[in-house]
Amino acid sequence: MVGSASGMSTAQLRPGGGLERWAERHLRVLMLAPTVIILLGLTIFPSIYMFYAAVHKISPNPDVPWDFVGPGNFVRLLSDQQFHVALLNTTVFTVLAVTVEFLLGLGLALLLDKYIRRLTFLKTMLMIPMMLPPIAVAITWKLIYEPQFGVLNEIMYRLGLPLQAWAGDVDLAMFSIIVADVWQWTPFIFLLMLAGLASLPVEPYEAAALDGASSWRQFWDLTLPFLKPVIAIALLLRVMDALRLFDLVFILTGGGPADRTKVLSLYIYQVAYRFADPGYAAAISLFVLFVTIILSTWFMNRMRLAD
Amino acid sequence: MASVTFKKVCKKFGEFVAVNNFTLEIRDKEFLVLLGPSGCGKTTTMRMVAGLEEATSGDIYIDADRINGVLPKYRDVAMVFQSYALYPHLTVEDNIGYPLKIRKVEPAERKRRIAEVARRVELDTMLSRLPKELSGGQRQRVALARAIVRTPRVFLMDEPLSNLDAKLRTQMRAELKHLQHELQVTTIYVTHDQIEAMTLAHRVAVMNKGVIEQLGTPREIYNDPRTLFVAGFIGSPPMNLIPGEVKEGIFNSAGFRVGGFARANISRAVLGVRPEDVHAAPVEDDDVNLVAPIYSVELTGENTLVSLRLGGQLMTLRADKNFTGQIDEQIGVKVATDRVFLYNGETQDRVDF
Amino acid sequence: MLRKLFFTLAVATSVLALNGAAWADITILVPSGSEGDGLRAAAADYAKLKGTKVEAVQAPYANVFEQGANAGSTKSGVFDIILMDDPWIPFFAENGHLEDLTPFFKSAGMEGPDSDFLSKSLAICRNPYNAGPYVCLPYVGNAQMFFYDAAKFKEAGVDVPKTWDDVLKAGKTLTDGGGGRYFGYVFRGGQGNPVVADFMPIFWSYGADMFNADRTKVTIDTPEGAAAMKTFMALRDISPKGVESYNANEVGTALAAGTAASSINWPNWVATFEDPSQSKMVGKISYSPIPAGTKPGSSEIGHWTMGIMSASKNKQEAFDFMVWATSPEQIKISAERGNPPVRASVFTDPELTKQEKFRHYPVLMEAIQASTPRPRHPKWPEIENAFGIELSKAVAGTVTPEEALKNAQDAVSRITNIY
Amino acid sequence: MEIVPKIHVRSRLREMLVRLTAYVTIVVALVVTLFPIYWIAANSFKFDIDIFAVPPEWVPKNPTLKHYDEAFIQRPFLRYALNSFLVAVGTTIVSVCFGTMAGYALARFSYPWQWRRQISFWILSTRMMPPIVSIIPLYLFFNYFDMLNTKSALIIAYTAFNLPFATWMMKSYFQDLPVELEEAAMVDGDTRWGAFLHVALPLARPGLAATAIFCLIISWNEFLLSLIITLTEQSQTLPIGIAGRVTQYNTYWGEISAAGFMACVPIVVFAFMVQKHLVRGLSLGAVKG
Repeated sequence: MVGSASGMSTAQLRPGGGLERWAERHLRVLMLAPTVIILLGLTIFPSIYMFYAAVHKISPNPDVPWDFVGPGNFVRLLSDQQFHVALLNTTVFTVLAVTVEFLLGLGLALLLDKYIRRLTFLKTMLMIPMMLPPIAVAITWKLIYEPQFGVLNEIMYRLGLPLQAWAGDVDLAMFSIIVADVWQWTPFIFLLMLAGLASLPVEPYEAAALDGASSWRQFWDLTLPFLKPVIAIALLLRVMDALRLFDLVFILTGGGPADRTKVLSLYIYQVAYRFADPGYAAAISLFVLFVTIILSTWFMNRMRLAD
Repeated sequence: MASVTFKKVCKKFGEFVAVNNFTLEIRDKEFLVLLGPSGCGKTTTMRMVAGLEEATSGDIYIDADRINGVLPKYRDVAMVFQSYALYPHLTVEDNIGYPLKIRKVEPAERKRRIAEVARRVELDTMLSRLPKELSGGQRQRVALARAIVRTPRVFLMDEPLSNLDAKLRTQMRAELKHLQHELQVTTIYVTHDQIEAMTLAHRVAVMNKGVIEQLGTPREIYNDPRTLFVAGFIGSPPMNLIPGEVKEGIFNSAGFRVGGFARANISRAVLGVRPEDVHAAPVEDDDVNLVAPIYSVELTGENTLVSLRLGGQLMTLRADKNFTGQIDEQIGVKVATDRVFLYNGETQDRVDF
Repeated sequence: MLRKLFFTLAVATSVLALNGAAWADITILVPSGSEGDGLRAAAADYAKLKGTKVEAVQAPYANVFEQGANAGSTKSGVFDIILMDDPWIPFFAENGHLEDLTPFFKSAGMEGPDSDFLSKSLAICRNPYNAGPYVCLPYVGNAQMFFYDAAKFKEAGVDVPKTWDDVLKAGKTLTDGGGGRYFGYVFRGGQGNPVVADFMPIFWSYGADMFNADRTKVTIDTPEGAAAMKTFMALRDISPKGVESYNANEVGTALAAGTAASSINWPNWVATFEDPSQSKMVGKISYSPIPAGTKPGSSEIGHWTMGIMSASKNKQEAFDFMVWATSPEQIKISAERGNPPVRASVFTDPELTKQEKFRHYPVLMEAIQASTPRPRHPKWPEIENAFGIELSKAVAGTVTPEEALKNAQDAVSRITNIY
Repeated sequence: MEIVPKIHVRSRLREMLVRLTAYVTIVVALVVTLFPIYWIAANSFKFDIDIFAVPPEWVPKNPTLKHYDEAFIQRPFLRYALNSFLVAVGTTIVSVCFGTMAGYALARFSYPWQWRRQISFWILSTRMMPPIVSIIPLYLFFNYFDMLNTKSALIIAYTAFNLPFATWMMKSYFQDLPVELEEAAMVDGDTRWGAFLHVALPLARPGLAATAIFCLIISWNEFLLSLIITLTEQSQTLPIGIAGRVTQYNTYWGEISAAGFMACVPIVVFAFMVQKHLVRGLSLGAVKG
């Protein structure tokens, strides 16, 4: 009827050109291939290099051949106190910073969701910190923490509290780094949580309200389970980034005072470039990579993130 | 226009066999309904025609052309999805015109045909709206319009009415039937709703577990259900299926006795009888098949559905709307013996005499 | 949409392709600071003069060593010349990253650098120290000086601080009277290079050194070392809270803003102290050589020197440039651009010394001539790091000074394999 | 009869309290969030001496553009910004293009032997490699191909970190889009690829926007890789330029503040441009992980 004039209603079972057919057949491979090839290229080569380097003693002198030391570099990890310190600091930083960011981000999202859902502008304002170059963040906070001229000590002074050295104080240095990191990355968690909350279904809440569940129970029984996948991915991304913290420490404290803020990336950087010992640096890196992958595999399987 | 033929088609998803050795010929201009419960393979069968799934083995033809492995775009079929699958980012006009645009139909011609189709489905005033601004029934019409804007060789409809409310569904059902009649396009229609199947189809293929249980006109299916599954699936309220035993040609189940099965002996038998073929009778009649207490009485308007307790289960009969029996009252039952079906409980097949 | 994306992609790639690396005739790695800026300006002059394109690659100071070492150990010829902080020279020289300059001098008909260079400046350019062949030429002549607010010191009863005891005495008075907002002394306590750089002069003032003369012993944990440490801790006590993270900048700012009375620092700060847009203390800061301990004070030398990378493909051109850039005329121009010279003739050039901003030149020259280099060792960066950690711990008070010295002794022994 | 209004009043009071808390929190959060940014901006307009004033100058008393002149006229910060821009845009385009295709493939197609799951996991796990780990081999690699100090090298290196993220985000987004739409397009006469282009991509626009802004942020701000790979102002990016103003003897706070502040501006502007997609683009993307 309608299409009688078009001439396309007649048999058209020509299977298309050979190329089109081939492309369609192999689309699942073709679409995945660029990514897989790029990532293979960019990870396989470094990985092989790393494994190879980790079992050698590499002199900074390019004319000295690499000296095979077997597991020597890994054995060194056991007795290297600086490595232990860095491992401990990284762990402390990751656990504390991510926990605080998560609690703050989730809390703010729960409290404010209803009130700023439509205030996109305000939301974006609150997102700004995570968009800034960490290097600029580090420098800003360095100025704020500055013991003599910094804003923070001025506030302490006005409030009649004892002045602190912040990033320069043994006990407060890690805390200062964490505060700067929390300032920058809580918005990220906040954003993800808002996104999660925005997609919550309404009905279960109405049902729960009718059943007389308190807000607390609703949060515990509904919101949290619904948000679980978002929370999981947020935590995973944050932990992965926290483990590789570099810029903040590099600028704010340089690892001091008294080694209290020396984190693994900084230590690897020092070993590889300052001490020009890439073999040992590769061994540390492998260790870090290994731990990260084990942890995240466990986490992703538990949270069923790869499905 | 076109016939669709399945020859020994199988579809496996991993270990799971969705469609098993499926053979069927759908005639030109026929309205064929694939009916079955969810997971019976009816949608998979249809999607194989569309080219959205590939058959694991066997052949599918449209007319004389084998279409296995042919890209969907070259099959010249149109499909209406259960969720309508309207493109949310396109207006009604662009949604309807999409198949034409893909086929590079001239804009002027495209416009003309969109307008024509839109008028036909009464959407001509809504062309510039987005799908989210339409009601459910209107969306359904857009989906329909998109399918008919080009005249495909085959229409495929995947439960197109299931998202509508009851009243709209009845109305759209009629429109669909009329439309198909007018367009004269071979149509495959998938549904789990036996009323839709009965009302729309030229022929119904009842599917279960990947195979066709019975193929026939709605009347054949209703009057002559060949398997236990078909018997139970078709009809509302469903056919009474009473398990029991046949001894010496007499079916017996908890005091319910029906004779006339020659001299057969079946230890696990199921007797089927439709509620309208069961009649209430005074208790004292000699030839009642059963005397039992009334479990419930439901007036539907044109008649009364009466349920009786029979052993551990219920038996339903359709009585006159003026039926006056009370719950727990004893009542006699007569079945129309020429309208009962006996099934072998083991093979699930009908036992004929 | 995707078509647009691909179009953009194509444009972007072509822009990038057009922007591929175009290397100059000579490439020099310099830190991005005043010394880098100076050499950059000189490079531009040289290009104009000789038509040789010289590019100064500026890396952040904290990354220059890493960049150089990376290029050296991968035999990458990206840099022809590297401007090095002097303690790095042994590392680069002994790992074969630097070219021996002797043949170049020979073919130019020279014995070596002329004697107008300060002898201490030349000494560090030879590897081993003051004995081996030249591997680089000095360009920026730095040595630490002692900066103090003479008026405040006078108030506190010390006219001219000659010894660390003087500094301590005046400093304590000033800190006690400062109410937590003014301090008698301030130093670089930041872990790593900073704290080591500010401790070494004190260390030497008490007759201590890191190794004994023939390098058979590490001599950190000695009575001399302990005496230096004692003074260092006393200085810490009169310094502001937070020196644990201070670098040259914080120390200089403290003096410029008038919140601290004295410090060791690099001479570059003279210009800042005398610039009214950056300083409240214009004309009020005095300079002197490093105060004495039990021995005469010795400044720490901190020169920037130019060496030729072994992997360079333009060594002769590089050498010609270096000779040109370190000639008396060029060193003078460099001095005018704010980098301390390395030549006696420039230090004493009346055209310069009569200017206010060069009034510290006599003191600086004296400081350089009385300076000590940081221990020459190819593993200096690692030694500095280990020593820096222990000093930082001592400053922060997480270990006692005695433990710090002992740990430092152990750590340095382990790194250098000298027990 | 008495109890009902009582409950009513109490819950209204509570609602008001919650509302008040929320508004106070918003104000506090805004102040805490924006103050450091204000502070860096304020400092960029002060003379050096005023940056260190005690007590601090909350508002610049003698505003000056000196540091902007120093950074953007006298020093090549404009050039750094251009480099950052090209690298960020290049990385984003490459990552989003390929990541979208890969994400789509992983969301829609089936692969034998659980490969879908394995590949998904592997792609995400490549993001776990600390950048510090791959720097030496990348340096060797780029040195070998004579690509050190090129923007292309930076784009390649950044792609390694952004591609997994983009793939993952887009995969989640496509998984949440109903597959029928693409099937409808195919039955309507499109190829699978056509259905992806004409139907899936336009619908994934919020996801694309959110992914793009994350890629932009990450590559605009990256420091460590750029520190090693780039050498001259031909390819050095803004963070390197900023770090370069922390010199051995001095830290040029004014210039750093000016450059740091200007480094924030483009990203923030872009964020405001795509803000409506930001939460939406993530909401679908993140919820199902």
